[in-house]
Amino acid sequence: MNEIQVTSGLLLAAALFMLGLIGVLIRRNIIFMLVCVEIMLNSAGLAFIVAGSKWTQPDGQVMFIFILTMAAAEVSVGLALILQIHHQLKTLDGDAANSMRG
Amino acid sequence: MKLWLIPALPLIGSFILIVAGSRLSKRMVAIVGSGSVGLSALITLFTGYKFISTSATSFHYQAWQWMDVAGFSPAVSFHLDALSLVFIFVITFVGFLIHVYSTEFMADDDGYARFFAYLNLFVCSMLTLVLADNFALLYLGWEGVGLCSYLLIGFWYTEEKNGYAARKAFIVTRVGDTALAIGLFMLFQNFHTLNIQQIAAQAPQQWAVGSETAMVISLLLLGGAVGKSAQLPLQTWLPDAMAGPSPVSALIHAATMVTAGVYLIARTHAIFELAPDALMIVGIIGAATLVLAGFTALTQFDLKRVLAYSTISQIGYMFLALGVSAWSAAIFHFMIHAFFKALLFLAAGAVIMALHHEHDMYKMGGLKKKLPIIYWTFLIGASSLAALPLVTGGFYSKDQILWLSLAGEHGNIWFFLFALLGAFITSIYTFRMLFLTFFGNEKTHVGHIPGNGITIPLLILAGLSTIGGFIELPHSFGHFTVFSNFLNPVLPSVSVQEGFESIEWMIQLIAAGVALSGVYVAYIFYIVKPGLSEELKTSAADLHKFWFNGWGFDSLYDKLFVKPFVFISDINKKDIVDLFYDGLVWISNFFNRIFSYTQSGILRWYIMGIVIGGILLLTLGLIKN
Amino acid sequence: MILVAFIAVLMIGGVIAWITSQWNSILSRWISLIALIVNFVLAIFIWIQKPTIESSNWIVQFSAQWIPSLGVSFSLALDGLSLLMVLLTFFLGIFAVLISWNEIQERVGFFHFNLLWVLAGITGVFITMDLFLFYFFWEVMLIPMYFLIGIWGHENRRYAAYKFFIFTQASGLLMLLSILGLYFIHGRVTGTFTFDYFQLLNTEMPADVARWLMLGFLAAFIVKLPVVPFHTWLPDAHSQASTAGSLILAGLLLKTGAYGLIRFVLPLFPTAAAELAPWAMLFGVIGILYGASLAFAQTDLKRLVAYTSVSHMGFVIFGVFAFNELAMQGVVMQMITHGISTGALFVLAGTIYERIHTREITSMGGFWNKAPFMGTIGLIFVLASLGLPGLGNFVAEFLTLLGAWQANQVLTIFATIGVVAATAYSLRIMQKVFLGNFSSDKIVPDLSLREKIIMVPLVIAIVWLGLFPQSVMNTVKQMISAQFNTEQIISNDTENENGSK
Amino acid sequence: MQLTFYIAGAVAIISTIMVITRFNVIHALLYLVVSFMALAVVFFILGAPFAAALEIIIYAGAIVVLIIFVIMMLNLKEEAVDQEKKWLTPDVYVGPAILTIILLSELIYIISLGGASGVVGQVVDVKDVGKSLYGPYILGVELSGMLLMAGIVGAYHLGRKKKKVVHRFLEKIEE
Amino acid sequence: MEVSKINIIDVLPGIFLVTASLIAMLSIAIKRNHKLIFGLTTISLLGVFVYLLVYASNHRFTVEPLFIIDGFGTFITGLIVMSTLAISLLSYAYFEQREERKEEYYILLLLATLGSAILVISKHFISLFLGLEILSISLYSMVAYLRKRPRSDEAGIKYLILAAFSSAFLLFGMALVYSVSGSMNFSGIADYLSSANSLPLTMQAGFGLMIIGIGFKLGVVPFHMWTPDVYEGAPAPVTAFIATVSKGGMVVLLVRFFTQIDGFRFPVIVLSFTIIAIASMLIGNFLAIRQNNVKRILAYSSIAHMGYVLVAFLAGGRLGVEAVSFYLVAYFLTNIGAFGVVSILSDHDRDAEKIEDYQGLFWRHPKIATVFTAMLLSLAGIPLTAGFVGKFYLVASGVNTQLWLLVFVLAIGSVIGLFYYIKIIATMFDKSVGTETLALRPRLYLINLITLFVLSILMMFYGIYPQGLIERIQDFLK
Repeated sequence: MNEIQVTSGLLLAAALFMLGLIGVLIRRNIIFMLVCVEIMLNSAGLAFIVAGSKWTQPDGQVMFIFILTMAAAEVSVGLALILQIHHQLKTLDGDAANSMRG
Repeated sequence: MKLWLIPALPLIGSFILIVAGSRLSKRMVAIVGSGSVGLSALITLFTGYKFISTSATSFHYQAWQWMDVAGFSPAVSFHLDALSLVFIFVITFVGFLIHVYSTEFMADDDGYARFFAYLNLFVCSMLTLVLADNFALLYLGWEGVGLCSYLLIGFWYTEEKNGYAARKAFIVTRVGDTALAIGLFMLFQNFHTLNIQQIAAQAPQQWAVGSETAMVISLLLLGGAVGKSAQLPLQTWLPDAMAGPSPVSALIHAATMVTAGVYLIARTHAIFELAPDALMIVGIIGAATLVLAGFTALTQFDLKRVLAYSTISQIGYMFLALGVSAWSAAIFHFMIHAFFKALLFLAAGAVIMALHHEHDMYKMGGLKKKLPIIYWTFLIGASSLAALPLVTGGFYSKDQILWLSLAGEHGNIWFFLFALLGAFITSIYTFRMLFLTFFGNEKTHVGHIPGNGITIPLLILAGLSTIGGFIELPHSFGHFTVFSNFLNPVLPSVSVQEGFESIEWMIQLIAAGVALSGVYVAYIFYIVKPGLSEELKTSAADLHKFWFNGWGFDSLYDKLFVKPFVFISDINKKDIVDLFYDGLVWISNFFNRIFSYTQSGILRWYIMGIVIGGILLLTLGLIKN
Repeated sequence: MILVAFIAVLMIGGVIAWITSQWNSILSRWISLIALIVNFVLAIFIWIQKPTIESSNWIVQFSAQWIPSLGVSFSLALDGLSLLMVLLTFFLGIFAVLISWNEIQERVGFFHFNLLWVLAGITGVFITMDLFLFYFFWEVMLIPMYFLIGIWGHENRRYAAYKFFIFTQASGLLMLLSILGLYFIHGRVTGTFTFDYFQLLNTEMPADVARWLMLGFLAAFIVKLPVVPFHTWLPDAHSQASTAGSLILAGLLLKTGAYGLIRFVLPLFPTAAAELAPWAMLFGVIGILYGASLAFAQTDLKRLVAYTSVSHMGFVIFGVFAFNELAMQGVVMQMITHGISTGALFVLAGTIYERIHTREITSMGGFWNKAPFMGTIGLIFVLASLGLPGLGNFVAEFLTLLGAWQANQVLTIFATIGVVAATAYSLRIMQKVFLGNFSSDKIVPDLSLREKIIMVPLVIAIVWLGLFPQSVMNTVKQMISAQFNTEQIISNDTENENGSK
Repeated sequence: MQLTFYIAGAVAIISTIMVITRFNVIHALLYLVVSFMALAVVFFILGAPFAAALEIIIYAGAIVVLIIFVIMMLNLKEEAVDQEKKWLTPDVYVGPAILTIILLSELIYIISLGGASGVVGQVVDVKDVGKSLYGPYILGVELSGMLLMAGIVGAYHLGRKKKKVVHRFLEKIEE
Repeated sequence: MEVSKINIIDVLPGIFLVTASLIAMLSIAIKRNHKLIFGLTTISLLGVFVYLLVYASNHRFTVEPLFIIDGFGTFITGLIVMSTLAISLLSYAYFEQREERKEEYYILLLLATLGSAILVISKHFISLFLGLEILSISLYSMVAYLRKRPRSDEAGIKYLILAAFSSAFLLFGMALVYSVSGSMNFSGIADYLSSANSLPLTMQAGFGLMIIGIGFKLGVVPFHMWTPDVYEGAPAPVTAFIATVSKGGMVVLLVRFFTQIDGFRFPVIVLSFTIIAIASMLIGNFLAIRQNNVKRILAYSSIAHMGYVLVAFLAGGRLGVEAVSFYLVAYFLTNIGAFGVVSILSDHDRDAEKIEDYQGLFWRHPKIATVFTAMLLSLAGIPLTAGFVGKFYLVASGVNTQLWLLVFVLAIGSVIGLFYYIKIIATMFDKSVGTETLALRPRLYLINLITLFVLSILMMFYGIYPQGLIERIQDFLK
């Protein structure tokens, strides 16, 4: 009974994913949103590693690395944008950025 | 064979007047207008002579094939037999006389050319109607005369009420025409042709007497006839039609067009004879109409309206005659009626013109001296209308109807009594009219003294309405039957019920007595004791009003058909169906608003949307699995 | 090739007219006039020269590859019906150009471009024998028509144009679905995927499928026709369009619906159509009476005339679904005569509008006094509209009713009552516009020479059709009797009986 | 082994909960680092030591630091924390929380029943990963380079200091 | 496994794009020159296209394990490259009028194109993901490229958060699929599925989550909400890019993935897509009818159009793929044309997005108005335009597989769509007011006009004579 079930790993990933999701939903601060999206991406990476581990393939980890890359790139662009927005609107309120609607 | 020229000449005349009328001088217009009809009349004479001299049963001429579709192949072709000969004779001659009359009567009118154009077109249509060898062409003429009637009633179009009268005439007759059209559809369905002769020949073979189809078709044809001839229940248009110029009333609304119904029934007598019940209805309609219209005529004060109601009443006689299968009697009365009624209308027109368009009889009077020729001719016409015995044409024609309504094979005592009552009323209102107009004191100054153009046609017509009666004399009077013999190849003669031959002279005596007593009553009321009629009027005011308004038919129809139609049309002016499509637009906009609400521009909202979408997708998967 | 020429002349003419208008707007008028006259003469030429129509239905045929991979060909053919419709198109087209001679003063080139392209689309609809191409032309005619209404229309043009466009498009899409359904069913059954009309005839399919497919076609046609309750685009479009637009709408565009019924619905789905017949006839009658009632209530002259169209077109669907040769001949006649008479009434309304700048009949009256020529013309077309014998419309309506009587007597009675209603609304035009007292504050000159040139041929045409309709009927006879083989036998019998004249 | 996994998992979950509920961004980020580290442990247990290392180096090291840099650049003050307090009210989070719980329970149901059974824990070491990366997935690596380039170019363009920022802002107010 | 020489030739288009972007970046480092970069971009794009034109064939081969290069992919790659070329032609004038630094845009444009091109040839989750992310990350910056505009930033951050968010879903879904199937290769998944009797629940959930990611990129309901905001905020040429290249790439991927795994065996998936398609067609159109911002109208219309495409996608089969291909061509041409008009009319202050900006356009700039009219009519699916044939094709494929409900909704959607297309057209032809007092004073560049002209000619040509293109597509799909 020292083995870890795949389902446990996936459930952990799912739980983290949902926490990230709830974070995106409830936080109005754009930085928080960005962070929570990172959590979601990370948990997706966890899921890949669980799956890769199940099949004893390196592919899961490879995917995780690419996710990592993407997360880094995304965060950098996102932060640059946040800087911009802070300059423009003097706030980081996601709800405030609603000049386009209808 | 110049048959086609008879209708074509007036048509050409009309065409010339329409196209070039405004550029022609009045003289030229008169020449073209009356000349074309005159020529037509001449050709009619010539044709009639040839017809009689060759003792042919019919002449036939086909101008061209009108249509030819799937067995429906009416041609523009004319068929002349004794019946149509009588009709074209009356149409062209009376028509010509009225044209001549009009050249003077209308001389001061702006629409001189237009008037003659319409009149010519009318003559053409009427001739087409009676000469048509098939029902389709007959229908063309039928509608054509309706059109001309419309145009001529509304001739003085600047008066709005004339336009309405014209429209009423057209629409009411069209109701009848609809019935006629449906009758034609049924005829075609049964015979696969609309050729009148073929149908007449086939009908007795195809149907037994009393056949239901024959009955229905007869009634539908009757519907057409009733509309055109202003019989119950479609009589309401004719009095209003008096809005037209007097020659129009004379020609169209007295002499010719309104008798088209009589012609139609006579023409299709083969079908009607297969449907005795329908014939009975014809008779009933005739009897009822003649009495109803007579009573109404009693109460009118407008000279022309009296004549209009009298026309309705007289056509009622014709219908009565048709109803008892007294075909030639009906046609005989038609002819005589055409003469004297045209005469009366023309004379009345002359009176009205002389009195500056005064229509009210109570404002006339004493014209006997001022307008002697008019008076005398009017007197002749009136006597004929009242059927004063022996010397008037009307006596002979009406007497025959009275006699056959009792003694004819389909006759009965009720018809006779109605006819008798009608005759009595007729002579009352006729002489009331005469007394009021020409006797007593002068109430309006006479302006225009009629010239030759007016008097000569009057004289000729007076002559005709006197002499005309002598071509058909009853048994008791020498039994001279040129007219019915002449018509015999087309219209079967009527057989008299047994036992009645002997009392014919009695009937004649009664009829003569009734007519004369009517004159006497009128004399009492309007010459001897002028106040009496007023008393009567006030004592029975409601009845008077009821009769005056033509037994309330107008208001009844108004409430029953016109008002509801106009009401429904008006409330639905904006088209209720459109609401449905507006509703669709509204729904679209509603959806738009709802969905637009989701596009709030708020980021978290959009994320929520995605999450909800995800939940839905997963739930769907769970449910379906 | 002559069929291609019909379309090409119009399309190219349209483009040239547009281009030349940059320099000279009169020139573009002349160009479009000439293009139409050329086509009209060509069509007349075919009519006169046509080989004996008894031999084959099809007078001229043309076919070329277009999108072979989808089974679409550029296939045109002309039979009697098409020929008549094409003749009518060019005939009315000429007057559409003439009537806009003075009325249209801005964007003349673009106007004529649109005008000619509408006509090209209509011509295409009438002569194409490929369902894809048919749909193609069906839609092609909408856009220019949209512009004709939307740019040169009256005050409420935008709404009207919208409505017109969306109604016709929506129904057209349903037709597209049906066309495709037919295409695939035929393809599955026979293995050849084609849009060719002749091959798609007699496609075997289950009854309920046929019913649905037919409804798709029907949708497009009854909206165009229009049948109540799909008619509400028509009064708006007709009354808001410029005179030429109304003329084309009433005279031609509605006819495409009728044409579609005859050409496609009946031959492609004979049994399904037969099942539907009583209902279709019922809707025809409703249309006749409802349109008449609405026409009677209108005070806008063009709107009034528009509703008369609804009423008159009721006869078309009524007759089409009577399923016999008589009614069908009546329908064809109705298409032509309605085109002429209603077109003429719209032209008349346009000329009146040019004079007094209103379409309200309450502010008209007594025009006969000042403009007797106009009055006479008006009278003639009013009479045509109420179905007076001697004018073309009578022949049409009489034949339709006569034929329909054999199919359904109760409904025919009601349809015939519609004629009375027609009298009521038609005479109302006469009464309100030409009769009555002339109010002196308006200047109403009589028709000008140009307007006479438009009106007189129309009058001649309507009278000619009323008195000598046989030449027209002969043209379509072959086509119609091919559709009603069974009826032919009956009619032969009666012809023998009638023949002895 | 199993116990370690569950403990690490629990730490990850708890610290993540802390991340999303903190009002102060820096605090949240620190919890985030904890969460990442716990995950690194999980990775290790799952037999992915390379991934575990990267998790710490890149996520906890690079990314979080980057975020902190930006926060410092923005110079967020105490008001920001108050602001966060104001924003995070029950009416904001109840709805989303319910939605998420629905989604989570669905996922839990699916994952626990849905046939992804099996055991994990077999080590796939750096060598295998490296072989795989520079073997079949070499083009992927190249592409990830392009990905980073896009990110860098974008960040460079967007993050460049603007000269007329204040002016623009005022302009916006004037509107 | 070594990368062999033949493989390099196979992926040459990609290498070409990569090189071009690298050179562009280097040249910026040396000297900024808008014209130069622009020229470089267009030439390289043209080069790729010519290469594809000359060497491409319907020969089908794979570059294991990531890519599959077949006729379909090649065709769409060509389409994407040409579209980018057209967009870059339009971009030049657009950015020339703006004071921003312009050069980086082209790097991003090339990279985004690369991402899209990778999407269409990928046969593996990794390449799918990488292609998607290259595309997305380039787009984040492109959307927010005009820093002068607050809306641009707003759109950028919205797009970024949402795209990353949906990417997370996609990734999680892929992970679930991978955990069940043991392969990230499409063919591997297909193998697994063909051996499995039914769809395992986890896998189904994985597909479900993937659909979220894909659906987001396509902008279909209910993942569509970003579309109007991003369309509105992004610079007009970028909007054109998002509307066409970005979505097109995803459509192809979707088709490829689900065709390969034969996902239509599973009613759940079909049902999901059916609901999505219907919702997109209806809601997209409904949203647009009272909209007064042209870019937003086009955004909503694109939602609906993606719904239409899903009809053909669901129809599947050869005809379905043909329909999708043809429709994409028509849709690309039309949308680039439409946004081209928007960008050409924009001045340096703002984009020409208000409907009032188009008031009476026909009387001011008849040529541009005519082009726009043609494009709108094509979107509406009116004959003589490629959009008509495209829609016809879609309906045909739907009818062929008897998706009556879908085609019926398609028809209804098209009708609702007429409302707003016509609204814009009517506004352009309405001469009544506002012709003098115009806020926008765009500078018209010849190059733009020529591009638009060529686009409309092509659009009309394919509308009148689609045979050539159809043959081409059929050729490639063999």
